[in-house]
Amino acid sequence: MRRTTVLLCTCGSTLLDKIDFDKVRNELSKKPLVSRVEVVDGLCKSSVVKNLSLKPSERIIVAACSSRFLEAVFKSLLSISNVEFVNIREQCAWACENKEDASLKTIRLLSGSINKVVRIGLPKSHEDLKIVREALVIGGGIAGVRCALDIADAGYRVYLVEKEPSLGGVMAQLDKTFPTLDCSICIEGPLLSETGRNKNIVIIPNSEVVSVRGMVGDFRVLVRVNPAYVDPEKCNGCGECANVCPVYQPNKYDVNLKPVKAIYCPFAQAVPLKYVINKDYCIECGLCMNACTRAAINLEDKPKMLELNVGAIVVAVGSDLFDPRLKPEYHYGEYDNVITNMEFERIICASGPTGGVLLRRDGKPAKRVAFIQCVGSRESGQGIEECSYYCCAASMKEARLILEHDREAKVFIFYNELRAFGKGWEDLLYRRCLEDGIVFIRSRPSEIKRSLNGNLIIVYEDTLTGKRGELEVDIVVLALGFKPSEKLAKLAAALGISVDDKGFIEEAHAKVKPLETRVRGIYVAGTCHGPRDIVESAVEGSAAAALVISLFRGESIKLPETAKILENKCTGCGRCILMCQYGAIIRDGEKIRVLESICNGCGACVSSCPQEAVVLGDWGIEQLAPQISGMLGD
Amino acid sequence: MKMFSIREENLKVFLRELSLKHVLIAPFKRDGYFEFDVLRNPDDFNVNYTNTRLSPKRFFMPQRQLVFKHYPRKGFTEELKENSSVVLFGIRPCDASALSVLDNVLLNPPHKDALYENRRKNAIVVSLSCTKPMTECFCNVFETGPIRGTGEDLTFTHTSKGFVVEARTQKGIAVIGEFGELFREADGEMLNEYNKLIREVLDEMGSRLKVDKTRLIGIEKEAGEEFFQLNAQRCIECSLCSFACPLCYCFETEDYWEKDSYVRFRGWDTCISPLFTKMASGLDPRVTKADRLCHRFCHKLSRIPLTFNAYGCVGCGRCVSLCPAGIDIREVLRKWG
Amino acid sequence: MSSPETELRRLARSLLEKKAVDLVIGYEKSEAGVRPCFISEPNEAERLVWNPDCRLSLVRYLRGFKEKRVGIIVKGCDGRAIVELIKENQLDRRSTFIIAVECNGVYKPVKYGSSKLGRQIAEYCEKCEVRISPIRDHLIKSDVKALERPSPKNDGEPLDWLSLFRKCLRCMACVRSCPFCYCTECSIEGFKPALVHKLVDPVELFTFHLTRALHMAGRCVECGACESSCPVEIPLTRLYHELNEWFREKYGYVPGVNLEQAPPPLVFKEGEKP
Amino acid sequence: MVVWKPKIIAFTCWCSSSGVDQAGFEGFKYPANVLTVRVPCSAIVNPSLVVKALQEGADAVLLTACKPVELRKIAPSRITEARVSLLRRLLNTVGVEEDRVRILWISSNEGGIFASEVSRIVEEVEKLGPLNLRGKMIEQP
Repeated sequence: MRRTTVLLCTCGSTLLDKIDFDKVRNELSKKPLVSRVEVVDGLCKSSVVKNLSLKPSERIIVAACSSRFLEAVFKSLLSISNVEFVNIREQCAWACENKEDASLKTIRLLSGSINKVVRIGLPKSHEDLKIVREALVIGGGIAGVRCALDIADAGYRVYLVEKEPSLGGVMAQLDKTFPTLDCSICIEGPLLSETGRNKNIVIIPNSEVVSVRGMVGDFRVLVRVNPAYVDPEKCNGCGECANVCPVYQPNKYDVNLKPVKAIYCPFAQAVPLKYVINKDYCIECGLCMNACTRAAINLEDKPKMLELNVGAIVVAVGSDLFDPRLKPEYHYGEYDNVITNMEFERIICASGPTGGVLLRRDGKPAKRVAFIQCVGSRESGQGIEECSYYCCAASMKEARLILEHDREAKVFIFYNELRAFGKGWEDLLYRRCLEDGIVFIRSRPSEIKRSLNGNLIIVYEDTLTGKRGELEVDIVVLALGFKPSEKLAKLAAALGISVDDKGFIEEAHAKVKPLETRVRGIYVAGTCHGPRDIVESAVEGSAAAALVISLFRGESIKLPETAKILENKCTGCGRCILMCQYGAIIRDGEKIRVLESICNGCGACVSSCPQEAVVLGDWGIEQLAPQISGMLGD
Repeated sequence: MKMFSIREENLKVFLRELSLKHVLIAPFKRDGYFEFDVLRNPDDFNVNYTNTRLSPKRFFMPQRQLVFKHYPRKGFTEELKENSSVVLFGIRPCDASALSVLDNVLLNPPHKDALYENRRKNAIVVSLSCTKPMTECFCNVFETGPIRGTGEDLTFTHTSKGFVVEARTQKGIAVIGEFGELFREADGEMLNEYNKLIREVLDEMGSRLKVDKTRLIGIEKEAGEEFFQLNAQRCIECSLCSFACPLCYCFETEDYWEKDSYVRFRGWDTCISPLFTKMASGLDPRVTKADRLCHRFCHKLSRIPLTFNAYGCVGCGRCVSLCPAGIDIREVLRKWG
Repeated sequence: MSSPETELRRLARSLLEKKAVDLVIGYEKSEAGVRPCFISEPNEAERLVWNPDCRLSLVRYLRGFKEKRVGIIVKGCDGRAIVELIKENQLDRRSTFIIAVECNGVYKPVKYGSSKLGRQIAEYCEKCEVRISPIRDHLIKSDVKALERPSPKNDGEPLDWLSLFRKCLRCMACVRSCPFCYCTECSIEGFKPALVHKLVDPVELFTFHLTRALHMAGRCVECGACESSCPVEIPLTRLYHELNEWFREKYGYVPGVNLEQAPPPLVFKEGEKP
Repeated sequence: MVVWKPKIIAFTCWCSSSGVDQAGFEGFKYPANVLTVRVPCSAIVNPSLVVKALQEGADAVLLTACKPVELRKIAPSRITEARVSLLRRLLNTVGVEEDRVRILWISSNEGGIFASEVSRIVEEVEKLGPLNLRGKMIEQP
């Protein structure tokens, strides 16, 4: 029979005048199943514990201070699983009025624990998970690229899945970055090519994640690689094919403002620098095939499915922007000169459709430009209710770019609250804007009208003065807020992670686990979990990489206790599914299954099962009911 | 044995006297039906009671009783408390006969059941004959009623002129002696009425069910019979038939520990339960419901008779009436008897 | 117009003849009243009866015939039980042919030693609002008028439940007759003596009945199978009804009336008053 | 004469259990007849266990849990809240005072609240008197 030992700690003899240890020892010795009762001094000292010569098979009840202090001592010294901790210091000695009460309470609590510990089975053989030390980063924007590079630099293989033909994301489309007005692609370009060169990074462009199985340390990810119709192994990016291609298409990279051939490379700094064919426009004339000296083009290319086995996943897919058509009062898409800030970035960029000259659509130079802030953010109904973070700084940057190109230009910014909180935003952006004579008007304009000469008239009420006004300008730039796409929700569903009420990916905990999701081993970085700027996205990319690396550094993962379903008992009624707030229990055919990587171990399922077919550690009725009986049995 | 009589109005006096000297248990109405319990007020007793819904076996074989305690540092203590003498008044002859079968099974050396004996040895069983048997009753089949059973110390029979009292055992005679002033010898007129009553009631019951008991021994061979399969479909495996039965005596034990001792309890079990014959190895000689149902009838109608020379059924009709699924032992009797 | 019983027999016969079902579960006459019967031959259909003694819910028998196509005769409450069982993934709707019979209430059972005179409608039928199964393949209308329902009595008057529990024998008839007690290991049967011991300690009857009530809460369709099987006549349905009321008040959920309505998770939304 | 003192079982979740520790640490005294059962989360407490505790002789049962608003969308203690409400309805029906089962919102740093709430509850339970289910279930009236 397994022995049951009770260890009573006097806490450096300080508890001797609070608890009558002799009485406790006598009472406990009378109990069935108790083989040994020891009163010792200082169980927190490892030498004291070692002297007790406890055996791994023993059931041990430790009556001492809070288990938060002692658990570690016992776990590190002994491989004993059946240890029950009873807090006789904080909960008895220190909380009771007198010695008699404290002793009685000690006896009662211990009687309960004795009853409980004998109901705990033999130590379970804890099978640790082996980790696949390879990571998947979904999304090749700045967050994803930064993350992939950091993981790769630590020596682990990274798969970088990007839905577009090239890495780069939004940052690659920007002209300059705020607040320093550095050239955007000049900063990102080197990072991209470093990523392309890195031996540990496998870039998978034109691809999307379809489904994920498995759990932390061992995910199986199914990726669909869409056809590029050009073999990337053979293509050397010479561009001969594009030269002969007779068809033009709008370039997505240039926000559809500049034409490009149907076989194209999105931009000069693209990584990988390979050509692809847009089948929506290709007429399959075959000219490119003739031109290609390396026979890289295959018009019959089919989508391929790829299964990746990775230990961790970082989601850095970014976010969409608000669709300004939803605000009819601004007439976007109807009035040519109402443009979005992304379109503005391409127009003002030297490599853009106008070669960097700000022109109206009718070709006249734009002399008066207005920015309208918070389009699709900070309002209920359309868009998102929160601040989109980047747009005040972005519009101020863009305003200054206009003045850099044309000192005579007049720029107006319609704002609600100007938020210039980042490093250098106040001095390098806002102050300089004021110095440059950019006009800030506190207003959310009610309408944009068009005059006969094609000029735009902004109708607004200045909320500082209360005066209504109309302002005639050449171009209106709408500063769009973030808006998570439906695609993001689909991806989240495939990954098993949750999205918040705005549609962004939800963190495991907003404060202390900001980059972890509800699925262990899946992390999030960048704008897909809320509005951010480039800096924050890069920070999060690096931070997520650090989490992945620390996961990979460990030998194996100690999973927290999760619920388990006893299949021979389970009837499949599904009450546990109904109860689980984490969505960690699913119906899998006839069976019910716990997704261990999602389970948080709260036990709502355990108590919902009428026949205790769900178990979680030693917290079932089988253990707790005897514990209560023991406590009350006097 | 000798026949006595007691006047109707003296019955209450007798009961009051009895309750002063003994623990008097008698049926009285509670929540709409009659149940045995300690009779504190003799006025609660109604001569025209119908038989109790639950059998009186629980006074000798409680549903759960302590067998022993074991203290870690002291050893065993057997829990045989001396019981004060119990008088079970107003038991029906069928239930009294069931007690005699139980005596046969449980008090036969060498397998004497000390716990049963302890409760049974001082008990006095006084029956009151059924003059209006219920529709479920078939005690005539096993000759366990309706007027006289086999386990009583005294048999009271209600006639128009009072009660005819038959002393059946020495214990019974002693009771008559104890309360001599209330009893007198039965006169001829009363005995005539008594004998007529016996005939009438037996005739009435005999017309309901006639069984050739000698053939019942053969049921065992019919175990695979469709009859049991059909009834097994119906059976919901509650243990009501066994719990209500006045002589189902199967028990099980349960050991556990309490505050300062290990304890063993024993209590009623039922062969209808799928766990009854299930062994730790997983082997179960009676896997199907039909097996178990057949076993129940075989045991009562063929095995107990072969071993103890008495039938395991006394025809009280409780299982017939209470079974939620309408399984009826009378069908078995008709089919094989 | 033919009586429900005749219609029932005709339907059962044709179902069996057409081999639309393997088996019809219904009621037949027995010496002591009415009992469940299982009919697989067309000519046996004549045994079927329908009267106010057909009280035991037949739904609990369905789990014994998972592999077969079963025709089952259901009252309103039994139909509700089927609805709940489908929601709990215990029943294949496609292999069950539901013969709904309009129910006008059933009689309280006459048990050993109680008077047979003056048959009374069962108490739970007095409260019943669903007399026809909400889910059905065939409906048989009743030709008799509803049993007289005395105006609900005793409702305000609380019962002494503890003394009712005290009478309990723990024979498990309530559990065994219940359509919803399909657990492989009943937690209150005492296999693992954590909540209640195998041998009944009278004080544990409190835990036994309260646990059962908690397990029935929001599921019980108040068919009265437990109550009518109980040898000591504990009005369990009334207890479970009280908890169903809680579910109705908090979540607007009534078990068994709507197949589309998922059972509510036992959670209070933020701001809701417990 | 032995003065009757109510026995109270308190199921404490991980967080509130460290709140209870804090109460002792800060020197708050509260009645010794409150016995704590530590569980990972209040949602794991099967209502049957509460019933069992009453049956075994507890005069009242407390469940201490994290207040739901502290958490975000996910709050298993809301399950506890609903269960306690259901259980109180049940107890009320069978004639046991519903105030014998309560939920207390205690987080890790609310030891003081625990001590004062528990003291108040003990007083209230003293007013209710002993539950004595064993007596009610076994002895005849």
